[in-house]
Amino acid sequence: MKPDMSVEIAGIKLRNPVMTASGTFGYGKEFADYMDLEKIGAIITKGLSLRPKAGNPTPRIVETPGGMLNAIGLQNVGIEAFIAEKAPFLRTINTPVIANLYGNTLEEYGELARRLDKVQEVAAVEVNISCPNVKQGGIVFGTDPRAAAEVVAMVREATIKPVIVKLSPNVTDIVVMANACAEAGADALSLINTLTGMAIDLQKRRPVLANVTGGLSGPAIKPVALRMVWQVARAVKLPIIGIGGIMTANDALEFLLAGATAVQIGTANFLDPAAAQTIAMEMERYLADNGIADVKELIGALRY
Amino acid sequence: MKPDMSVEIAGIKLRNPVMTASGTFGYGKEFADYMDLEKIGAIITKGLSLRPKAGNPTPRIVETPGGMLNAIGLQNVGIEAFIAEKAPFLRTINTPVIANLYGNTLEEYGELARRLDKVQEVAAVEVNISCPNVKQGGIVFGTDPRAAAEVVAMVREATIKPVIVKLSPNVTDIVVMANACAEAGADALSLINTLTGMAIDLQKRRPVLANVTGGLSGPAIKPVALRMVWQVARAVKLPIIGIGGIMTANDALEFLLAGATAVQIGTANFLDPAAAQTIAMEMERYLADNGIADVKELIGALRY
Amino acid sequence: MQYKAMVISNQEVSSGYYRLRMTAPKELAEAKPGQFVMVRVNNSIDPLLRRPFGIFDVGSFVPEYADVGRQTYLEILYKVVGKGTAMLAALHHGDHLDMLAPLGKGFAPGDAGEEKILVGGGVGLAPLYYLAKELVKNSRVHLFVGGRSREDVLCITEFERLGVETYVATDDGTLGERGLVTEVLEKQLQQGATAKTIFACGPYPMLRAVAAIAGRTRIPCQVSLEAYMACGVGACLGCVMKGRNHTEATPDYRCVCKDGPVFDYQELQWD
Amino acid sequence: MQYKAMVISNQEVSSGYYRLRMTAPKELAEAKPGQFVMVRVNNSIDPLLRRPFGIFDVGSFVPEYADVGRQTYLEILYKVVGKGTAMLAALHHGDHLDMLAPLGKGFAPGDAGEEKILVGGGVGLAPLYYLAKELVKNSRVHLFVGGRSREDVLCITEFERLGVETYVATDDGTLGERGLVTEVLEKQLQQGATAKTIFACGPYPMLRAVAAIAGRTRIPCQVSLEAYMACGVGACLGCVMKGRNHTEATPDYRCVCKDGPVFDYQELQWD
Ligand SMILES: Cc1cc2nc3c(=O)[nH]c(=O)nc-3n(C[C@H](O)[C@H](O)[C@H](O)COP(=O)(O)OP(=O)(O)OC[C@H]3O[C@@H](n4cnc5c(N)ncnc54)[C@H](O)[C@@H]3O)c2cc1C
Ligand SMILES: Cc1cc2nc3c(=O)[nH]c(=O)nc-3n(C[C@H](O)[C@H](O)[C@H](O)COP(=O)(O)OP(=O)(O)OC[C@H]3O[C@@H](n4cnc5c(N)ncnc54)[C@H](O)[C@@H]3O)c2cc1C
Ligand SMILES: Cc1cc2nc3c(=O)[nH]c(=O)nc-3n(C[C@H](O)[C@H](O)[C@H](O)COP(=O)(O)O)c2cc1C
Ligand SMILES: Cc1cc2nc3c(=O)[nH]c(=O)nc-3n(C[C@H](O)[C@H](O)[C@H](O)COP(=O)(O)O)c2cc1C
Ligand code: FES
Ligand code: FES
Repeated sequence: MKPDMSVEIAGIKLRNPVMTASGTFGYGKEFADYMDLEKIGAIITKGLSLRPKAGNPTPRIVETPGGMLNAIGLQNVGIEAFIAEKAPFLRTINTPVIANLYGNTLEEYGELARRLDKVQEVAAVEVNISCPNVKQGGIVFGTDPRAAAEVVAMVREATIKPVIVKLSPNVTDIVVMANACAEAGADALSLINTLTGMAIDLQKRRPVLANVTGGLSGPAIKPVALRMVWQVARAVKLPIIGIGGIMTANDALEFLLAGATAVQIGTANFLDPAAAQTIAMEMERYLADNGIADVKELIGALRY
Repeated sequence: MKPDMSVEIAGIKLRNPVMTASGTFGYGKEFADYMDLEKIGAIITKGLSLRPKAGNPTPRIVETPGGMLNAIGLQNVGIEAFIAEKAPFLRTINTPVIANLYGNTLEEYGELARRLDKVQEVAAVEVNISCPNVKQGGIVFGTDPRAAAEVVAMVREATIKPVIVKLSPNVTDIVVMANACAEAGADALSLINTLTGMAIDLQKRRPVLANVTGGLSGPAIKPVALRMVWQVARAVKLPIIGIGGIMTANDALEFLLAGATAVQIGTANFLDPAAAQTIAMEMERYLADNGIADVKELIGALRY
Repeated sequence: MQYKAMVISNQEVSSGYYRLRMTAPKELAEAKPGQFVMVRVNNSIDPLLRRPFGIFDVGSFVPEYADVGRQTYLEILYKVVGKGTAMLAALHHGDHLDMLAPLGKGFAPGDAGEEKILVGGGVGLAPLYYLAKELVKNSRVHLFVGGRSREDVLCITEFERLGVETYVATDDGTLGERGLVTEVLEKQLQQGATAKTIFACGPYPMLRAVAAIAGRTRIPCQVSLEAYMACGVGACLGCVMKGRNHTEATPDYRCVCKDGPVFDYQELQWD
Repeated sequence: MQYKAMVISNQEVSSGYYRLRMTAPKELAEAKPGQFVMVRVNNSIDPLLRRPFGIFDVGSFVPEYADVGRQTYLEILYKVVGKGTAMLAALHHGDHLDMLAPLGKGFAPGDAGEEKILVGGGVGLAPLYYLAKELVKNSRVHLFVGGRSREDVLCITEFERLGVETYVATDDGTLGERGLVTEVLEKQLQQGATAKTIFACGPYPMLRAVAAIAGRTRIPCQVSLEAYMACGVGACLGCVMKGRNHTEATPDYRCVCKDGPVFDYQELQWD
């Protein structure tokens, strides 16, 4: 018997729990030659800002042990170009699309959500709060519970679409952040974004990245991500999307056990452009092989 | 010409900048068959507590991508047995020994430092503040700047030996922690301790570690460690000992460029019991090959 | 000691089980049965940690490849279970491995002349072969060996060639008796088999059952344990087992790598 | 497309430089000169990312190992510089690789009949061979090739066998003229050499110098760039270069992987 792979996040029905993580899957189309975009649960767009963003100078990426650093600097086409040029392709695909939002001020977040509110192709918004708050001296929204709550409340008011908040792991207590976002009206939480890291070119005596620091992703961060998902799942009632170093179906299933309702595949898309589809397929095979009728049985099923 | 490899940390002269990290090198003797303990800069002991500590149930360690998790739970012989049974061997070795201290209350830290104050073999203390504060509901000393400062002040008062404070990376702002410790009288800072992580056994649906979560170490965390060393070096005037994922001489030299005066080798000792000596040797070779007369030229020499 | 070994041969002896023979410095000829090695599978960080394996055999040979006289070899018998062992299985003659060996404490062979019983489960057989080679010099040796299925019962012929009397049990009955090896052992002991020492190596539940039998029959018994290991030299404290009198207040943990892997069963707390 | 390739051969052609020939699906016969591949060096996480290489050659062969008729092969020419390329160098006939190919935009060959100039620095020569094979069908082709030393000047004979006229420069004068290849190019152009298009691949400083020459001489010029890459398909935005009119306020970044790796030199901002 075919296992039931469907899950629901904040009212969005997904055919399976596998989404692609923001910034690692372009606007979806880039991967259409390599996989069937209708075999995964959802597509998250590259982070969108109000105006087109240039991003950082290069080098922007560097490999690290078991991971990579990126300092793309959120280069993106901007919300209007997204709606005009990227959304039409996504409309042709029968897979929910979630828009990842990036603002430099509270108001920008609100404005972004408002502009998307009427855009049918977008099933939900995912609010990236790992952004420097330019009005408050560049302190990152996602490391201060009050600032995070304000962003969430602002977006919550601006749209009737489900609001997913993507948490930064660069905090002392992820549960405090999660609670702040939950109370401010988030419908779901996704975690984790990248850990801040750095790489140095010994011979040149310079940071490898033009931006000096960047975000660490890939298998290296999986233990941290799994821990945070587990902590938040125990403390907060919202559905959770687990992210961080997922390379295989087993990895994804571990995040479900820890309490995630769905997962996102990031860096793995670079190693294998069909990774998300393969992981979804192999999760299904694992369930079939182990006589598990419904993937939802695994959510939070960790015994400890 | 032989490069000058010596450095000084808080008044302790080291023949070279390579130390062994607490908990990964036993009490030194365990490695005597595999390397020359007099070819490295210093030996840091396993974390010592007032009374012998049982530590956590097993499994206590698990491999993760590019790293490992440990939840040893600070099993150790206790300060008295250390002085009576372990210190005598260390006395026979002409390499500075630094005692890593672990307390569950403010008072325990003070008491530990006092007991060591007269122990000649111990050149300095390294205060591990990644410990749960049992009097304050288990909140970790090292994630709260005020609690950390209290520990440091307490130890500072209890000993005339140099006080090195070892910082936890599980915080929003490592610079705040570093400053708090500096102001409270630390002579040097070592960073980073392990990142909190978790691993799951999918088939058993259980955490792999009996303790559920553990500390992530190894190459996976190097980018995070390097970033934190760089941040602290720019902000705080104290000498820094860089720790985290150092496997090679190149890794160690990168930490020096980022601002560390010395480094500690942890997980690498498990892969190669002669790692610390080899790294020290190859650092020297790098300097010779590149015409660098003094390793101190590299400290903080990063251009950005 | 730490040394570089060269692979001499690496043969699949049963489905998923390999015997890997490699060169060793002459000091290894002194390795005791029950001691183990830590193998660095490759120089990459994947896998990161060394892998522990019992010493299956040590001997000497005259190499074809050089005019160097007799050389020492060391052999391990391993089962492919994960990434590290899969990588080992891909090694060929001439490949190199970084080794730590010999590690830990071995078996105490006991008095000459007295009868010995070996109990091995699956790949737990590995260290018993090197032990048997020692014991047969002075004693009659019985081997009780268990496995899930016939492919999991290894190297019986090698033991028999040493003159060891073997009793086999498999879970599915495809070889020897159907059932647990400890059941066969218990039956033989009830039927009057006598022995002065039991040496056991295998999965924890098997060892616990053997320890219980030893307790009931009062036959001295040494067990060889497995544990997740990082350092292999007693430094990380990752591999500990509870000693007999261990309590939270009076901790008594033993390192499998340093105090073991072989323990008198009475030294340990069995749970 | 994504496919599994089998290594046919992997030969060291000069100290530290290898030619790796592997099987390819027939679609690869349509790959354009200047396009590239992303190779997954192994299935471990070390190294994590794929490695990009230009297409050195594509052709067909009749395999010995099976009765399957003509098969397509694809060849890369690579220099061992780090971990990934060192692992590639250890591959043997019969090993498998996971490939993404063909990627990016290739060279625009320009009009038939007109003279062409190729400029290659070190391993930047790689994509020029496949290009030369195309160009010589309809054009006279000149190759200017530079390297640090004689070992860094590769595959000249192969180019000459195509009828390409070659000019060599090395930094240390061990082969051809001593100096930069761009100096030799400039001298030849001053001495009246004519060409309708320059195609260049090599280190950034060389390309910048070639672009400057193209600007001065007004000869059309295409350059093939390198950049750190993660995805190779235009998704991660890791590999970008500034377009000619790029400013912070009006960003105009081009992906080397998707919009390139070949660009008209006038499309780019050179710094
Ligand atoms: C003292 C000792 C002697 C051993 N002797 C043998 C032997 O002779 N033959 C044999 O086939 N196996 C033996 N083992 C078990 C062997 O070490 C593991 O099967 C092997 O480490 C698995 O590695 P892997 O990468 O294939 O598996 P993975 O599951 O990928 O390994 C992941 C991690 O878990 C550890 N691990 C997994 N299984 C075990 C285990 N059973 N015991 C300890 N650590 C484990 C690995 O070392 C590694 O750190 C012995 C173990 C110990 C402690
Ligand atoms: C479009 C393109 C075509 C290329 N064609 C060739 C070719 O035909 N032959 C050849 O020998 N080399 C070519 N290169 C360079 C080649 O990709 C690198 O030499 C190779 O990735 C180095 O990998 P490594 O693991 O050995 O080195 P490491 O230094 O260990 O690599 C570390 C990381 O840096 C990246 N990196 C290192 N050097 C380069 C570089 N020069 N360009 C891009 N990324 C780099 C690696 O991909 C990896 O992510 C090309 C690069 C690009 C972008
Ligand atoms: C190249 C790159 C670009 C990214 N861009 C974004 C982004 O625009 N918005 C965002 O919320 N996260 C972004 N991320 C973070 C990922 O969505 C994901 O949270 C992170 O990479 C961890 O998952 P992984 O380990 O599976 O890659 C980016 C990650 C990478 C590697
Ligand atoms: C098994 C193990 C035990 C450790 N025990 C201690 C300890 O007792 N006290 C302490 O301050 N740090 C302890 N650490 C942390 C290390 O000293 C070091 O900070 C950390 O492992 C990061 O360095 P690495 O990546 O080089 O291992 C331990 C680490 C490991 C792996
Ligand atoms: S493996 Fe480290 S103490 Fe035993
Ligand atoms: S490599 Fe990812 S966009 Fe070019």
